[in-house]
Amino acid sequence: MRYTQETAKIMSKCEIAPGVFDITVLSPVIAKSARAGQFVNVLCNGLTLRRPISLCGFNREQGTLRLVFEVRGKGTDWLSGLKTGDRLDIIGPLGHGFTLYDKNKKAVIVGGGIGLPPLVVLANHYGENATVISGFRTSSAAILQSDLANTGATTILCTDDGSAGFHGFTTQALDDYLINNACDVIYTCGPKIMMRGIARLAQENGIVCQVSLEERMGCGVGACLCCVCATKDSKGKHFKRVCVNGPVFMATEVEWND
Amino acid sequence: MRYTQETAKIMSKCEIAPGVFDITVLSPVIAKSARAGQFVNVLCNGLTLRRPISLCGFNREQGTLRLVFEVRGKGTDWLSGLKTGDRLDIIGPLGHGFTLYDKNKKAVIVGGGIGLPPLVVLANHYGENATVISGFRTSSAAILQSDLANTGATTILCTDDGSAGFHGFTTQALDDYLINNACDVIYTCGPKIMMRGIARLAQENGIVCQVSLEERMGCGVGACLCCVCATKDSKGKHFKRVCVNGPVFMATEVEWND
Amino acid sequence: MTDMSVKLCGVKLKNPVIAASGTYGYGLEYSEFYPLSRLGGISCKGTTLHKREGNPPPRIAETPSGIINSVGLQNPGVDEFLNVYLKKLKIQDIVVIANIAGNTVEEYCAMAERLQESQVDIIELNISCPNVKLGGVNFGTSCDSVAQVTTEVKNRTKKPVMVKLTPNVTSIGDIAAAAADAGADALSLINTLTGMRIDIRTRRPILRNNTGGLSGPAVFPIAVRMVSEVAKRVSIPIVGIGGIASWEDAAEMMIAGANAIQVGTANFHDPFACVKIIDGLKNFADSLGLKSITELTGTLKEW
Amino acid sequence: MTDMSVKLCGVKLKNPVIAASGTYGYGLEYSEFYPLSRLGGISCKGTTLHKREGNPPPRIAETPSGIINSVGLQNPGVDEFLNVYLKKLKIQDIVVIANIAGNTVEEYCAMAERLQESQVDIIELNISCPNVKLGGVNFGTSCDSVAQVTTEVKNRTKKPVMVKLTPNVTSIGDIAAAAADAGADALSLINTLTGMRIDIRTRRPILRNNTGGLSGPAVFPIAVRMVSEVAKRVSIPIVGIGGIASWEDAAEMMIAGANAIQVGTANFHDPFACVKIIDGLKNFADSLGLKSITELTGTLKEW
Ligand SMILES: Cc1cc2nc3c(=O)[nH]c(=O)nc-3n(C[C@H](O)[C@H](O)[C@H](O)COP(=O)(O)OP(=O)(O)OC[C@H]3O[C@@H](n4cnc5c(N)ncnc54)[C@H](O)[C@@H]3O)c2cc1C
Ligand SMILES: Cc1cc2nc3c(=O)[nH]c(=O)nc-3n(C[C@H](O)[C@H](O)[C@H](O)COP(=O)(O)OP(=O)(O)OC[C@H]3O[C@@H](n4cnc5c(N)ncnc54)[C@H](O)[C@@H]3O)c2cc1C
Ligand SMILES: Cc1cc2nc3c(=O)[nH]c(=O)nc-3n(C[C@H](O)[C@H](O)[C@H](O)COP(=O)(O)O)c2cc1C
Ligand SMILES: Cc1cc2nc3c(=O)[nH]c(=O)nc-3n(C[C@H](O)[C@H](O)[C@H](O)COP(=O)(O)O)c2cc1C
Ligand code: FES
Ligand code: FES
Repeated sequence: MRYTQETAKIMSKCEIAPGVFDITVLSPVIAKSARAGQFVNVLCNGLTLRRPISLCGFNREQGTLRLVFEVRGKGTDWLSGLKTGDRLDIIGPLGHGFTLYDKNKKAVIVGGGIGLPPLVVLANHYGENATVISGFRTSSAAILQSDLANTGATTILCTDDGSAGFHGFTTQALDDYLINNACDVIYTCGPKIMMRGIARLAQENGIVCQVSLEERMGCGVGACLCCVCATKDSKGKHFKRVCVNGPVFMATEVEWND
Repeated sequence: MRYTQETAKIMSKCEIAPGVFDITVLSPVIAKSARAGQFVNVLCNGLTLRRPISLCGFNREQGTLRLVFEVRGKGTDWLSGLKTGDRLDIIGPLGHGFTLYDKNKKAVIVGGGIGLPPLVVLANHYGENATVISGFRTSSAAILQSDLANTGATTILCTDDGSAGFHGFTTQALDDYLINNACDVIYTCGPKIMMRGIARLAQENGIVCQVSLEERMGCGVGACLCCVCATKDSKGKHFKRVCVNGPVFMATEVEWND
Repeated sequence: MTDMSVKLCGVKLKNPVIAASGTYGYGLEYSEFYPLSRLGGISCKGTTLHKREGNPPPRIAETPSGIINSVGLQNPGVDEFLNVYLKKLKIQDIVVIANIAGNTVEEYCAMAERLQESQVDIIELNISCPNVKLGGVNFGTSCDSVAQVTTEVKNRTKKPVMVKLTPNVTSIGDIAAAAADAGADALSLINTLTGMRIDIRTRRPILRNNTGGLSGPAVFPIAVRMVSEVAKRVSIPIVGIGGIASWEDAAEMMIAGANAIQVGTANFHDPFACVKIIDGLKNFADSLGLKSITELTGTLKEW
Repeated sequence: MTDMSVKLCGVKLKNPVIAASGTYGYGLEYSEFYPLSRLGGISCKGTTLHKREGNPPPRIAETPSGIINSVGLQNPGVDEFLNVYLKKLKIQDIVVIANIAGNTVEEYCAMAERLQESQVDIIELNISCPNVKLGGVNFGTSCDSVAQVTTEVKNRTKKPVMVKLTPNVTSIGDIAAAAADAGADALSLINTLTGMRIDIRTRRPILRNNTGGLSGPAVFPIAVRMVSEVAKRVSIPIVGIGGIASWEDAAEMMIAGANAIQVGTANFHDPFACVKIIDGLKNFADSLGLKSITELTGTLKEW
């Protein structure tokens, strides 16, 4: 049985930026087999569909999962109201996560806004060989910067309004970075328009790039074909399921113009 | 504005018999104008329709309402899970309550099971001139007996299985009682079949009888005509609204054979 | 500051929010919560030529995000409506829509004539109530009968006639077009979808009438789809009804093509639903910088 | 101990709970939660003669107590279904229903012939999918076309044929009778109701296909009503579908007239929905002292 349903107890909860919450839940079975880039599907009170949330971290020994989410609508709003000790019905671990290479490879990790959480696990893996470029609207929206720094990774903070760090988009920052630095692999998660820009830069520079996509989901396990994204290969365009074929795809596989 | 919507804080809560809960809520505006036999309509999480619950008591000075309810389905189950300090969305005071006569009149008050709560207010009014006959399946289901005794009323407890008090139905107990005792008015609330029996006894003995009916409700305020019960008068059969024409009706007005 | 008023077949409503027929009585009960003058209008309880006692109880049951009802048009008849209730309503500065239902075309016509001289602002032809045996829903399910009753009623009255459509049909667009072609001044939709609930202990339908009409948030996506479908077929005003419970729902319905909306079941859930929707819509429209709330109507951008 | 098995047009199911087409793929994903052999059966994803890519995303949106979807029959085509998926399923001791959809009567027939020699137990004619342009829902909305496609398919195969009905019709009873008269071995209902949701910020439909099919608890009262209506019209077995999320719902549907039931959207909410429903039904039937679960079917006592 690859998938598990667990009633996970909330061990800690805090608001790390306005409207962004960081919770740790006890979910030993899922934690045991979780991998970078995977997600869980969370049941929210009164709603028919579960909400997919990426693993921002997992601790096999302690049996915990870390979830960082932004309040966007009814489901995440309800989630944000839970307290330590409350229980959450989750299924997981879901999805095909990031492909990790040798730790000595130079990885550039580019995250935008609430796309950052799944990337923390990558920074952990590559440590000092990772450079994390993260972009936010403004300084107060910035999250997870110390978590990233603690992995030993180099962090480059960008803000759209220049209120902190580099004044501009992550694509510009990546462009600048690649001029003077070696890079073996790029990982990205964030708004689609950003990922498309990152994917283009990766291609121009001939660097492997993995992107983590989002799509509205039904089952979350591959059965319903609701969550597809357009991909392409030599035979043409295909719809693949974000929940099992992804959420992580090779950037070159994604049909960005859809 | 006769009706008020209040977000009432739960001041106390306890389980007074298995599956029967007694809560006091702070609802000063409703408490101010509440009268015996009226009810409030309670919003339950996730449900479209409110649930009608009778006032088991109200305290104008403290601005509180007392609600006693039994878990019967989704709504009451949710209610039973609330804690002191939680808030409840209620509208009220609703309905046409009991007509009270002079305190010196001899009142017999007959309640069955979860029909008892609204009758406590009557016992309070008539005090030593009240006799309360209450019936339950079994002794462990008995509720509100000390509340009733504290009003000064004489209490006659009946159980269907004889596990406490009189072994038999409240109708028998009333029948016996009326042989040797004076009675000016009878009030009753409980299962329809019981109220029908009480109404018949009242009629046979020529005693005024007020009954508190239940029906599934939509609006609770008289607008939707969902909650009707069959009544009769010289002109024939009519459907009247339990929520505004009742819940209290004269027993003679009710079309029992419907 | 957005102008919230809308015109519905020549009648000016303060705002596009109307209380839906059958859920709001004659408004008097809800005037114990807030002044009725806050509303854009009220569609009164379905009225028949003669007094009706309606169906036996239970008349209502809860369903997931909805309810089913089988009131069956209990009402005091058109005369008492005019003499007692319309008078009480008309002193409250509110647009009044008379919702009428008949067993025959003649009954509809007789009522329309009776209303002609009244202070009623709009006549809503309820050809879609599923809870009466004769006529009722049958009128609403065929293009021919819809056209016929619409034409006949239009011939008997100068009041604007709004035809209320049932969703229990294969093609709501065809029915809508039939009503519009027959001269309807506006359309309102949807009425309830026929449903049933059963008590698994007793194995009896919960409603004494066996079936009832489904309303409430559960039907909202169906209503939005039907309104958008009808908006493509007709050019007369549309009043969107069905499951609207928040200002967001109201906005969605207007974007789909509604000129005004009605709120029914939501009143049971929250007696202040109508006023909350009005206030929410106003804030939304203000924040968008709309001159008039009518700018929302039919702005749907289909893919 | 109640015997939970039921017979559906000659095929024995362990219990009356079938996973609904399109919500359960070919079962392989859910076999990562529990063994598929627990189920009464599985209705596979709608299959077409040729591979289909389906509609562009987004394909799903949440609605009150429901969802709308516009997958549009993405599937690998009947050959791959037979060669790859049916094989994997058949080693798991489970009754397999092939749900087939065509653009033309000929396509339905060609698929039925292809399935004739396969290990498929029952063919479910999906004449009601609202998400394809050609054919699809159109077949399901007229008595004539329902009768025609049923007759033709029956002529090409000896497998039992179950016709799946759309609720988007004026009279489900008439359509059901047409299918039964044309030789259907069983009926399954309901498929989804056409609905729409709009993003009020962008004013675009949430689904890229604009409209989608509504399913989930919201539609349950409509499904129960339709099943009870159809049960009065036909004497062939009925599979009740629509909004079933608990064993109580399953029992209600059976009482209304269903011989078996399908569970769709509830799988998304709770991957263990089917097995919880099976266990709950079993306990209920045991507590009632039923010899066979079939004793529930059609025991509705109308008022
Ligand atoms: C694989 C994956 C991983 C994700 N990881 C995270 C994460 O770690 N942190 C985080 O904050 N968010 C994450 N998201 C986005 C998150 O799922 C949505 O923000 C959330 O579903 C919104 O639900 P809601 O009820 O608050 O919003 P509503 O808008 O009310 O949701 C309505 C429906 O749309 C769906 N939906 C809305 N937005 C999205 C979206 N962006 N992607 C997919 N479905 C959506 C919901 O699931 C729901 O079905 C992830 C999404 C996916 C697909
Ligand atoms: C005027 C009035 C006063 C009442 N006072 C009390 C009280 O003081 N204490 C108490 O325990 N109960 C009281 N009841 C009954 C109480 O309203 C129901 O037990 C409750 O609504 C059940 O809701 P549920 O969600 O738990 O059950 P469900 O069966 O899930 O409810 C489904 C629907 O049926 C309605 N319903 C179910 N049973 C009844 C019923 N007996 N009467 C009316 N509607 C019903 C519900 O309101 C809801 O709309 C009163 C009912 C009425 C009409
Ligand atoms: C209890 C009740 C009674 C109704 N009576 C009528 C009626 O008399 N005439 C009518 O046209 N519609 C009637 N309706 C339908 C509503 O006006 C409305 O079309 C429907 O409920 C859908 O809207 P909603 O989901 O906002 O309730 C009634 C609905 C309910 C719930
Ligand atoms: C995502 C999704 C895909 C579906 N695909 C099919 C299909 O391919 N063929 C079919 O006959 N029905 C299909 N259906 C309809 C379901 O089988 C079922 O009839 C409907 O969803 C109602 O049941 P439910 O409320 O339990 O989901 C689909 C439903 C959903 C939600
Ligand atoms: S969500 Fe069902 S296949 Fe991905
Ligand atoms: S509940 Fe609406 S009239 Fe009584």
